[in-house]
Amino acid sequence: MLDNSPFFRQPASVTSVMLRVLVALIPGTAIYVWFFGAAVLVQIAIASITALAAEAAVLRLRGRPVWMFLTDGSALVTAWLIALTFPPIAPWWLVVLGTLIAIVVAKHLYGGLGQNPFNPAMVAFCVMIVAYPQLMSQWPAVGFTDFHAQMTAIFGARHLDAVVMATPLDALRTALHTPEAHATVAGVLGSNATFGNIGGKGWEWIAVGYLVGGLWLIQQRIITWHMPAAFLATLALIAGAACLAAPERFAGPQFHLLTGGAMIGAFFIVTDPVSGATTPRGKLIFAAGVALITWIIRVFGAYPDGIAFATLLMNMCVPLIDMHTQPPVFGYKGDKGGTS
Amino acid sequence: MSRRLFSFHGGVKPAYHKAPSILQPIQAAPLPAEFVIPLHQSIGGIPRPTVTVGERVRKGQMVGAPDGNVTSAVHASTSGLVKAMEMRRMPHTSGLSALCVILEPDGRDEWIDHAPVPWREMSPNAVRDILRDSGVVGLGGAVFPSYLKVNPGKRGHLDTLVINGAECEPFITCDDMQMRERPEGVVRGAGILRDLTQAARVLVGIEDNKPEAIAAMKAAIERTGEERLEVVAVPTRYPAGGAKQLIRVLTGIEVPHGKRSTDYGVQCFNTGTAHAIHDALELGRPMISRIVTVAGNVERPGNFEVRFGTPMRELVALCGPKPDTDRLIMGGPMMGFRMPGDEVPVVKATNCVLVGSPAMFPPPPPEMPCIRCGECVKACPADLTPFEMYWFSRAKLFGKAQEYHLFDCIECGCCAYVCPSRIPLVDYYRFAKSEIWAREQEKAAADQARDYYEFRLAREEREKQEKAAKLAAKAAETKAKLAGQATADGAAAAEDAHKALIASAMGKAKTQQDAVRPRNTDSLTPEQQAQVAEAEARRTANTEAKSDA
Amino acid sequence: MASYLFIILGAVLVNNVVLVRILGLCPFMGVSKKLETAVGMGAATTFVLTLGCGTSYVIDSWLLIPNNLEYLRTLAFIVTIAAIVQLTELVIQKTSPVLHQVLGIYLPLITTNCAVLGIPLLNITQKHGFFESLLFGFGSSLGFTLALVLFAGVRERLDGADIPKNFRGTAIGFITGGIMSLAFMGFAGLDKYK
Amino acid sequence: MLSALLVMALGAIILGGALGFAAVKFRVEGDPLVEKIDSILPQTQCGQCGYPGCRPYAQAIANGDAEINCCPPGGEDGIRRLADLLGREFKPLSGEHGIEKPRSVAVIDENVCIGCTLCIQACPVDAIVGAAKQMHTVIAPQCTGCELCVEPCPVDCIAMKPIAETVDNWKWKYPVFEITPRKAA
Repeated sequence: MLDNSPFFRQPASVTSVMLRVLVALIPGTAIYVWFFGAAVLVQIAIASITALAAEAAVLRLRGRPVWMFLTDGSALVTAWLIALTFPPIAPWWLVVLGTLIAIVVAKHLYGGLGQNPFNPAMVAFCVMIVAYPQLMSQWPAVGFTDFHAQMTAIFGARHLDAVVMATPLDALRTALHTPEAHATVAGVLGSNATFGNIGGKGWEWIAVGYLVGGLWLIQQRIITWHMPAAFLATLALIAGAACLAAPERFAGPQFHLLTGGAMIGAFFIVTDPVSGATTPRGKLIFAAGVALITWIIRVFGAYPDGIAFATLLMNMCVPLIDMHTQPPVFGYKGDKGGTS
Repeated sequence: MSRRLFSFHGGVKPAYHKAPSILQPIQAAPLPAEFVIPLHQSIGGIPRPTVTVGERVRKGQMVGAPDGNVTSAVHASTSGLVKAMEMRRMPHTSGLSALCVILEPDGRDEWIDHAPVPWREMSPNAVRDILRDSGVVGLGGAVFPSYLKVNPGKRGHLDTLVINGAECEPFITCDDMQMRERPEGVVRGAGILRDLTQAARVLVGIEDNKPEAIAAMKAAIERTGEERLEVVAVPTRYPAGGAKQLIRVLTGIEVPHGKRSTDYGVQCFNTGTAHAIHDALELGRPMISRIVTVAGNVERPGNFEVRFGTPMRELVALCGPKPDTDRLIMGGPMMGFRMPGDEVPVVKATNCVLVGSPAMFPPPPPEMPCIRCGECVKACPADLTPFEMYWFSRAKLFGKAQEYHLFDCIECGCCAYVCPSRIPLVDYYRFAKSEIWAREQEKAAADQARDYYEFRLAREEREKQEKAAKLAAKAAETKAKLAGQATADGAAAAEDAHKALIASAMGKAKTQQDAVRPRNTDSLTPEQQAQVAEAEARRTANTEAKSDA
Repeated sequence: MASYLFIILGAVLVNNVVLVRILGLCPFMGVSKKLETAVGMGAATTFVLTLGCGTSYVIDSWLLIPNNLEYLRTLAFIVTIAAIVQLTELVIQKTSPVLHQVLGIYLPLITTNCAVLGIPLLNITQKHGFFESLLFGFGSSLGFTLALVLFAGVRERLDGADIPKNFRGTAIGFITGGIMSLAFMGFAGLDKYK
Repeated sequence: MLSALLVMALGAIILGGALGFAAVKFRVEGDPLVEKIDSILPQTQCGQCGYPGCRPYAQAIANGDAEINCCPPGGEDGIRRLADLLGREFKPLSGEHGIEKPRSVAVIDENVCIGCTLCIQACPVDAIVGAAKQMHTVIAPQCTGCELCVEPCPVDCIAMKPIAETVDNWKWKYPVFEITPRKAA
């Protein structure tokens, strides 16, 4: 029986942390549903059920207490992130497969909650976009909220070519990467229906939703300001500098910040404490690194968005970052390298 | 009068629960049926018993004499009969036993002869010896022998002497009550410490949730007229009463782990220790009691002046424990230790006996895995990364845990207090620390064994060589002898051969002489014998004369 | 100048020798249990590979091609590399016995590290000049070191993780390597964008 | 064909020369690794590993002649640290060399001892004092618990006693919990 000091504990639990993360996702999700239809909610349901079932199965297989870990909420957070980053009209099996990979491979093979070195949702995203690049980059056109058609897309076999569109990031990249088109950023952004006023039609408002939720998380002291700030600032700085240097080739910071997964990434993906850096300096380095790689992949790479790859790449560096950014301990703050 | 205060990182603000135990004044705990006085009550060597079973002792008589460099004496808590010296359960989490003096009070409570110590006229070393023999140890909980700390350090003087009256742990009010009721003793003791350590100033740090104690101490300073003494209210935040944290708050100095604070010009004593030093020097009384808070699951919590060796059961009985009581905790809820039973004695480290019940301290909820949320990092007053230390301690990768400064951890419990996964982090650190210590001891033992073994090998080798040398010498001798015989007629060494020749010739002559000597010399009369002797002497003389010639 | 930078960056990130080309997996799995040895192995491989690329270029263009002996390439390269590895081993044994012991079998195995033969051969097929060969060799071995060090860092942390019994050790190592490889696929296409 | 042979021969000569030079230049004297291995071994000098003492065993490990799991007094922990140092796989203690026992010290029954000095000669660390026909005794803190003295004693007066746990050498236990949530009773 455990009975040593401290005998007192603050009432806090992993469940409450995870639940508050879910709450913070609500504004962004709501706006997402507004623009892309109830299919988003269906995907969340598919991912959540798969995640919980997979979690329960693995826990049972490993002989761990099922109920305790099922109710910690971490699987739900992973499931929501998968549902929100996968296309809303992705076939159901894509989401199920992704969630299984996230929960079984990326999380439980490493020992489960708290032990995975890689962000499970992002592992799922990367596996899926490498395996099914086509399916993973088909978004419904903004405002296409016909529930029946969406359901056919998710559960049926028919494709919805007429209403499928690339994301703004994807469209811009494809246009710029096609040498014959002689496209410029301004030209592409002005011409295409996908692009809204700032970041892409609808997308900018979703980003604002995530921003609101994220700020609330900071206020709740679930996450610290370091990661979102470093991520957004780095992304804005690089994009801004590139845009100033060659405005016809590089989109500006407002586009990069308000489109794709930048906001959900800044507040909900890079801030994952398990797979991210944990020291204050480490957090800044980590998030800045993710932003840099994201921008590189977005602009020069072959994939529509780089946040997932960038997160995994920086996840790898976390042990080294943490090791080398340990703050000085009590009594050694004055002297440099005072680690005895 | 506002002093610039510093802040330490982290800390928590638990519910304090101090109010119930300060309603009553300090009471003297009655004499128990028997005292169980453990010999080992302080850090360092185990005192040597100085009494025998059946001996009558008086109150304050030394029962355990200091033994070794770091050690402290132990005294009889009252007058009475030494009933036994035996192993009794210690107030220690392990529940193991150690040697105790069992004292049966005679009820007379007679003091040994004692008188104030003229410490001002004595050399510092003599004063330290008195403190050691008076059994004064730190009463804040660490029970480090105080005489070793009453030391101005390498520089010959201290900048700041800190008197720790912060008392940051929930429930505990013994220092608070002592400062309220007996501030003069504390202030005088602080004055003595100031003079002994040559401190430029003395700061008494008291958490600002004890305004009465602050007022009482200020008044006492005015009354006693002690100089360079100042009471400083420090913000209430656990663990402000940690020695290092309080030094940091009052002076801004951080004393790293493993360094002497005197090297940084500061030293820290608990208020209770200051009072005990006052008693030891100004009254000449050894330390036989202390103030103990009894709080928690009792009807009438309060503070008691308790003699060491009083079983906790009898102390708790004074306060009316509630029926659902299931445990006693020595110390506070953050750093205290669960007692193996209620018969264990109050010792010098006992600042509080916390009575617990399942309702009061519910069994911890199941431990979840660490999610690296960083709450513990925010709470750690030693600026550590607790979850990394936990991660490696749990996996028994002790080297790695040490790389994350495991030994800088003061086990304050803040990390475990805030952990959303409810991990008993401190248990892992204690486990890792004691494993590492055990390993270091094993390593030292192994190194020593290697030395012994190598010495033995060297010795055996030497003995072998010596034996061989002896044998060789003997062999050479025999060889020489043999060689000598063999070369008797040889001309290799002419002179030697000549001498040998003479020797052998003489030998031959002797045999011949012996042969020609008359054999009728047996059974002679004394006269004949005398004649023979005369003749022999003549012959010898003749022979000598001949050979001389 | 920029093209040289692209050779190095391309070799380190885009076509990382371990994670994208999947060459040299034995040391990647074998010597990545501790960060310290990973750094040592990385340094040794960097030395061998850079030197090997230079030497093999020299041998190829001065000895083999003039004599129409291209068919001896693999043989000649292997022999040269083996000699360089032997040399490195002797030097390491002298300078750092513990590293030598820890690298153990993997040090002589640099000889059979496919990366060490693969990169010089890639140099030939990609028609790199002498300096480019050196840079490519250096960049590739940097990529190898990077992958090895990152992997070792992750594995050191995994030492403390509660990994299911059947997956401990090499199994989870391969899974981790797979995820790392997946992440490096994110750089795909970067080298086409010059 | 000839040129191929020539080229390969030339290469062989140059490389062989370089290697030969290096072998002489970088010759390693002694083996510092033995020291490191020896410092992990428990120095009981008990010989259970089959080597006459800890250092010979260390030497054998360094040479690759011995497995790392032959030292019962060092236990699992010792094997783990050896595996760590040498980069070898951890192996459980090999049964043929003995089993891991709690640390013990030898105790001589002083009523039975006849003073034969055989145990004194057997003790590798000189932890037994006494003289011929005099009673012997063990210096407990010096005793490594190797048991080498038990066998030679003609009257079987030496026993191994595990070191008792005291308040001072007590160790905090590894925190173990019930994983399943407790039912409210």
